[in-house]
Amino acid sequence: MTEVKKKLETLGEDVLKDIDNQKNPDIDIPVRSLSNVIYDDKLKQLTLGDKVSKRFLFNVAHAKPFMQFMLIAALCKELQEQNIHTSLRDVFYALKRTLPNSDENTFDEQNESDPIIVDLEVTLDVLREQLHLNADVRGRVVGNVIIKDRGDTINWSKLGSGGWSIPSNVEELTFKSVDADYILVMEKNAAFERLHEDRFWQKQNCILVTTQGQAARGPRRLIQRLSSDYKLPVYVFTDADSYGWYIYSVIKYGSISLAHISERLGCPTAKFIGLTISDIDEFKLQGFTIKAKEVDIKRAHEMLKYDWFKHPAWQKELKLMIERKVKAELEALSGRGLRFMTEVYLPTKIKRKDFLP
Amino acid sequence: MTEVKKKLETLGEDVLKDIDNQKNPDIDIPVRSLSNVIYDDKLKQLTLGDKVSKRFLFNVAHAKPFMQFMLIAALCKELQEQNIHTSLRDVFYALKRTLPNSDENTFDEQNESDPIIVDLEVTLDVLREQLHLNADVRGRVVGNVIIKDRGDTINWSKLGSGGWSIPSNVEELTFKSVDADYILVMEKNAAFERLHEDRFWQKQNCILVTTQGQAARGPRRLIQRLSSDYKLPVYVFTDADSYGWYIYSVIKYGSISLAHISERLGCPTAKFIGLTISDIDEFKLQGFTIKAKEVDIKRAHEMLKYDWFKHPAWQKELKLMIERKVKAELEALSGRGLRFMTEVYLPTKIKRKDFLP
Amino acid sequence: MVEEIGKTAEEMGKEQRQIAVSEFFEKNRHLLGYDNPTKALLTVVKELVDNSLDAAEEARILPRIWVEVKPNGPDRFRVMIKDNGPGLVDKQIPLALGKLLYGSKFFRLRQSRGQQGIGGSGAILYSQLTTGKPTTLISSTGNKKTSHYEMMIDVKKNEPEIISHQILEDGREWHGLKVEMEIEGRYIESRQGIPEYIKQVAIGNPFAEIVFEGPNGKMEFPRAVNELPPIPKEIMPHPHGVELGILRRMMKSTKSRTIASFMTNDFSRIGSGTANEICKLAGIDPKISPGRLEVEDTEKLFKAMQKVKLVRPPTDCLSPLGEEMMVKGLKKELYAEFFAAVTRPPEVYRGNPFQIECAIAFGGQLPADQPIKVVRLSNRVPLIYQEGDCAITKAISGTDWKRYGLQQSGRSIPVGPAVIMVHIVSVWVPFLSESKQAVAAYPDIMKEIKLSLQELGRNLQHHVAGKRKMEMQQRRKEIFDRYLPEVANAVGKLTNKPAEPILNKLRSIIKKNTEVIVDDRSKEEVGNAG
Amino acid sequence: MVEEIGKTAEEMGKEQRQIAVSEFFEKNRHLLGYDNPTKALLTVVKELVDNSLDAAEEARILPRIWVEVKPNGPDRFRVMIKDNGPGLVDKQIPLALGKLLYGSKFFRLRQSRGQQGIGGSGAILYSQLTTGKPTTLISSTGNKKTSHYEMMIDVKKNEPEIISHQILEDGREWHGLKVEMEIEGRYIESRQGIPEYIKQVAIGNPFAEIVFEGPNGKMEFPRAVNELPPIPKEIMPHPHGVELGILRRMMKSTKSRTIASFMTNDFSRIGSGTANEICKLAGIDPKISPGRLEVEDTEKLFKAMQKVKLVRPPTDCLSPLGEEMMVKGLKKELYAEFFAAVTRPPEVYRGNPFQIECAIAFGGQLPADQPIKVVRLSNRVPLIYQEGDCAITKAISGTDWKRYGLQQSGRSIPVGPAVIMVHIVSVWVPFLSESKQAVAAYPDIMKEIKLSLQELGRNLQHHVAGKRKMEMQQRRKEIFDRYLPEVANAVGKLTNKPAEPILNKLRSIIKKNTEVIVDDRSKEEVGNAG
Repeated sequence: MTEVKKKLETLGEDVLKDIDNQKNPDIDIPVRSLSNVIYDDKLKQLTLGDKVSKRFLFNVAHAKPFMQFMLIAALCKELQEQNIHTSLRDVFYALKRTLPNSDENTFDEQNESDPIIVDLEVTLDVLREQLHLNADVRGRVVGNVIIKDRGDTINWSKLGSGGWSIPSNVEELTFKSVDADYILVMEKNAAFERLHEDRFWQKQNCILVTTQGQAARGPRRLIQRLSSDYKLPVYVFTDADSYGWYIYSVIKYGSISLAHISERLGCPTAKFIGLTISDIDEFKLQGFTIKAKEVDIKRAHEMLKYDWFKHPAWQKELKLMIERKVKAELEALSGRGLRFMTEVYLPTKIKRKDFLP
Repeated sequence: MTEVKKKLETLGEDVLKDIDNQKNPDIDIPVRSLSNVIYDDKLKQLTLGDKVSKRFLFNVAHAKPFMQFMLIAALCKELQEQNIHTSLRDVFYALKRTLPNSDENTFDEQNESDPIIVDLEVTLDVLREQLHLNADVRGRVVGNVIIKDRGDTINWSKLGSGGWSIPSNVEELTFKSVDADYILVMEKNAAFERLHEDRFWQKQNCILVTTQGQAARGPRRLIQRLSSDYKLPVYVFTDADSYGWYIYSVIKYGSISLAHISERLGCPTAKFIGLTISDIDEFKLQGFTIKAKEVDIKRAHEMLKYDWFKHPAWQKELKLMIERKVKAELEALSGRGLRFMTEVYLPTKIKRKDFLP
Repeated sequence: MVEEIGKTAEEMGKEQRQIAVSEFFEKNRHLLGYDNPTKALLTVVKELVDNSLDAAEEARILPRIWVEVKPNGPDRFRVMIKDNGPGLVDKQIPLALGKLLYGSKFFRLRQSRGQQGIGGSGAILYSQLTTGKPTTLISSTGNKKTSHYEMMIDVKKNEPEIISHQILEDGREWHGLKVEMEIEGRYIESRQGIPEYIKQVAIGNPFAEIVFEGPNGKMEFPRAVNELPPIPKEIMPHPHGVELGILRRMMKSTKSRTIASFMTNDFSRIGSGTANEICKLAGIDPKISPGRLEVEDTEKLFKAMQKVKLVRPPTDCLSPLGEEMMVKGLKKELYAEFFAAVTRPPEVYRGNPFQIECAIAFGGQLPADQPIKVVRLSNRVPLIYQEGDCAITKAISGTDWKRYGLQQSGRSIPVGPAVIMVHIVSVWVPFLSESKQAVAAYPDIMKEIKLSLQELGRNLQHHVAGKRKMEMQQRRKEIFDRYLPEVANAVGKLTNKPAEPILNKLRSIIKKNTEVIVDDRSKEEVGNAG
Repeated sequence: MVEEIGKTAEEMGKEQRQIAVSEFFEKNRHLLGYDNPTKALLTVVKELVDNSLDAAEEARILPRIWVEVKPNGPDRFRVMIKDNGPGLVDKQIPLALGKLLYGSKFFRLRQSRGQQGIGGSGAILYSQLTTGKPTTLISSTGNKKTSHYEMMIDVKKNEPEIISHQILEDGREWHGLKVEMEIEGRYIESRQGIPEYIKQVAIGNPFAEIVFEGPNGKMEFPRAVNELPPIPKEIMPHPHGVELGILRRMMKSTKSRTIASFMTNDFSRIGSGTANEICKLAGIDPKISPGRLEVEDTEKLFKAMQKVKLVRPPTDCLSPLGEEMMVKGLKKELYAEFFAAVTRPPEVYRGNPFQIECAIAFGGQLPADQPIKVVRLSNRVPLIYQEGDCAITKAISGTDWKRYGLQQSGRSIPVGPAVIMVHIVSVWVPFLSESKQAVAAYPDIMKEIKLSLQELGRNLQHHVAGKRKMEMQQRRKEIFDRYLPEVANAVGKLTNKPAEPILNKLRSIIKKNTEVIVDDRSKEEVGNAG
């Protein structure tokens, strides 16, 4: 019996014990909000505190999430038994149905089942992947790397224009050969395609990763494994705005919502290559910026308070953004020429070692 | 000079001639709305009629799209000259800026530049790919196929769990070996992952393609090339609702909005494998359906009138949907068991040749 | 232009003359409710039904009223109202109905429906104006003789004009009055139509039996109560309700010899002690003759009368329906699940006693998604028009019904399955116009209506809350019923045990422990692990 | 209980008696506008100012009116109105002001402010009711003698009660009337206050000079026009405006010997040809005596009179302000950028001629973010209360102002920097109540008001559109200025030519050809290729 299956059975037995004793069954779920997230400055990691919330079956406000929690737990046990991997979306659909004699569904939207899956993860202290649940696939990679996955040998430098889609579960892949000086991680697919077409990875001897937005678990774990196994520096390249910078911080320290697995996903050695608000002046991007929205400014104000953004360099950038009410996207560099990013911006930054911590 | 570059220059010269003659410059743009789309029952294709709309520079309502059109044309000429390929999003960002002495942008959103790019395509009668513009990348494929792309040899059966990301431009790839009895195209990534994990393509000796929603050009062209070069039947597998069925019709006949390139993208031999409303009863999915929304019903009413949905079998399905106000997603099959789709539904349908035209 | 030379004062003076009140109202018929054919038809029915009810009540007869409205050509109707009241003495018939501002009720401080002596004669005026035809009046006082009149009104003189008259010694037992006239009108079945009006009369007068035969058939409204409300008594004016001008006039025409006796005789609630107190306060000799008082002294006396503390006016001049009768009235005409009524104690406005009562019918077959229906009654007479201007409507809109369980957006009529009836009872209901369709929103009256509605609202809220609590408990039970099989199944799968026994155990937790399921709806509790 | 034995018909009959009209109105004073102290103060001023303006106009004197309202104790005011009118002949003074329903205007078909002979006497009635004091009346006809009266009204009899009377041979040149009384009232400065009322009087009567001295100081409203509107003429009733009942009465009291001459003499717009046509249509001998006609024949005659085509009633009985005078009235009191006025041709409602005119002041210093101000005038008298019920307000709300350039949500008063004045002129303005504050919304009248407002709206829209067109042209130019460098650049890149000369050529297209840039905003044109 797998460890995960054992944990799921124990969960069931605890509830059953309450039922047998005719008590109101409850589950202790660790709290995942900011109030229970601790930034460990030594480890450079966000970790979860020890606050828990109790969820009761016989409480009108708790009853439905309690039921949903048990449904997901039971499905996960099935996945273990049948050795099926499936997606979050599949879980939602596999469990979604209308309850008898009502017009109420077990789940109405996927955004109802997703957080309960995280509840289950943190409650059992297991990785989602161990539950056989794949996150949505997002992220691509290219570079002089050969890997083995599910018995296939895959050369990341020989996959045509598309690159390799990073799967959600990279635990089982192995690296055959890695020939690179650093890893360049970028938020945007468009930048990735530009650099790929310009063969930046060949010229610079690096690995290019795009997270396509907020980094999913697969790419994060992949970056962490590559950088720690092969001691490769990681440079993160995002828009100059609070959201882009937060993407960087998640890659480096972990996220508030997944603080319970920061140690497996975080990459504390990562550095920030750009864009910064200071870059706007430095690289003459003034004509290609965008007005920051209310939400951007609000987010920046929140981030000013996060322990892991207390470094003066970051405080300066955040304040600059708030003050100038401006942001810049990676594509702003195209305003200076379609190859400005490839030929000027990135080489300059790397040469100068002009990174933010 | 490439043919495309020539066409772009001619466009510029025509406008310049008007300016030199102090006339109000105009461009003739073929109309792409339903009123100018013709269904050719013999060819099984949607094609564009000969209606054009005139766009003037000196007309308050036209001035901005006229300017935007010229900006995009000029950028496309640059792409030709520098031999750069770029994405629609890149075009948007490369051209987005605030006009001097105003708070107006050249383009506010990508959905402003995208239709103008199509305007340019139809006006010049060139493919987007010829303009060096890649559509957003969407769609994955797996199967016993070996191809060559940009000098790389890629084996679709050996790409681990992710499969091969279909690039937007598949014109230049060549097939080295194709070993399959048919192509199964599905709307949803979740179904693709299920079938892939269950090695459906190995067991059934077929090629699996997911379009991940409405089919992008790359997958459509890839399916068309595979099916016509290797005489492979194409079975399309979508949700049982008006949107799913429309995805099928686009793969088969082409779309209203891209009617001008149906002959290069359409796959007239494609057949529809499911889901149908009739399947709900046949495969006991009653418990896993969803109430159809107002928009679904409205869309179905529109489709009833389309020439290419006039076949009695389709009229029946559309009417059933309207009447029962119900729809079913692919994942509804998971309600009968996580492997019901792999082990029961698809094999049954294929064995019975239970397809819709 | 000759006309451009202005008239002199002398020329103007010669043109002046007296106008008869009947002429005035003929020209200003909208003041009496004859604005348009639809409203005119209703007004005729209303005035005559009011008169019939008043007469029967005063004679202590349980009223039975026949109303007929039959079309007679385009926009022409024959209207007939017949009652079982005391009837009219033969010689009184022309005066009572053929002369405007003639009646008995104007001078009395007592609650009644009509007050001004205009209702019946106004209808006849309207009939002759629009059809040129006389009105037929048939009456008997039960003396086995029946008077038959055909009558019009001489408008220039405000006098009855008798077209024909005969007394039949027919031996009939019937007593009562029958009025039949032809008028121009228009018949509608809507909210402001006659059927709705009569239905409201039936609700507000549950001791009356009414038969209505209209263009579209017959409707019968049976009696729900077999006794009349007590007859209201006449009272003397209360000092706090008298105005300075009226006081002066009373002092001139009184038969009392001294100020003190004037006050005790001609007012209610003044005893001799109080009379002396008032005189002392005003610095006036109580023995002086009222006719001799100077203007300044009258004003002092007036002020003293206002200042002195007095018992409130007697309220037996008022006869509210009472809570029981209101509920019976609503019950017999409406299918609802909950009824409540509130009768407030009498209050005083400008020295005139008045009383507010209200009742509600809620739920059942009443439509839930529309503004509630408001039945406005004034001395048992339904008010149909000018709803928006009426103090009753304003008080209902101005009450916060959300707290009592009805929907309401801003200050508007609430929405919900309810009919609210508000009844204002007074010796003198202040209307906005002579057509008597809207109660003036004086603060004292508004306050009382609002208080009564709030009390009614609390009753309603009690009912709704009880219902809601039961619904909530039911809903909770349903929720758990719905979720438990899922939980049992899941726990069974996790523990490799059959689901059925688990489900049974879960259900027994509910059964044993109902308070569990009505548990608080709190958020998940947060504590520290371990 | 003795009371529970009902009264008999005989007992009831004995209680009846006649009510004086003054008693009726004393009790129903809200019908005259004396609902509350605030409104009462305004009503007193309004009635007396109306009388003064009417008298001066009839005497063809440019009116000059002094109004004083001074506090005199809590809730007490002394009101004085003095005019330069013709004055009243000494012996007419008590009757004209001390008797209700006494006057000259009631019987005439001609436009005037007061009509019922109630205004002045009503004010006196209210004064004595609330203060017990007589009213002082001073008048001279310019004959160097001045009459002084102190007077009250005997309410039971509806007769003047003269307290003191003297004629001073003082040799004064003044002619006019001065009324001074004390009343209970409350003074406000808001929209329904006296200053606003007098301002509206000044707007609606730009030929009058008014000086107002209120509790908070003096305001002067100068004259803007130095001539009076033409004096309206009296007319005979128009056949289409007569009701059956009235026709019968006219036939009884006429001096004409034959039906034919009755019709030509006693009606306007009937010649002998038409008279014969009517008789033929009715099947009645035109030579018969009017008094002899049967009820049925009268009805036939009446119907024939309605059926026959007639010239509309003469309209010189109406005297609208006219477009020029309305604009002058608005201009002198409001700072706006645009003024327009519309006077509709006279129309007929129930045979009564009436005429609608309206005017607008727009823009300038008027507040843009509030509902527009509505000035309602009836025969030049501003209407202040009951705004919501008035046909004028309803017509304004019911007009679609969005198309004319004002904001409006649904059917409500539009929002924008505008004052709209609507004036209804008629021999008989139908009011909703005797307090004459709201015009009844009869379809014929509503239609005319709406037509006038639509015409006014088109004028406004023309103005607003012109303004907007200029703004639009400016905006268009800016748009092209903004886009042209981009287009020039792009065309330059496509054709490998420098951008500068292309830009210059593009700019010269605009300069040469401005109509290009005000081109239609049409969608792209669709045609067939080739």
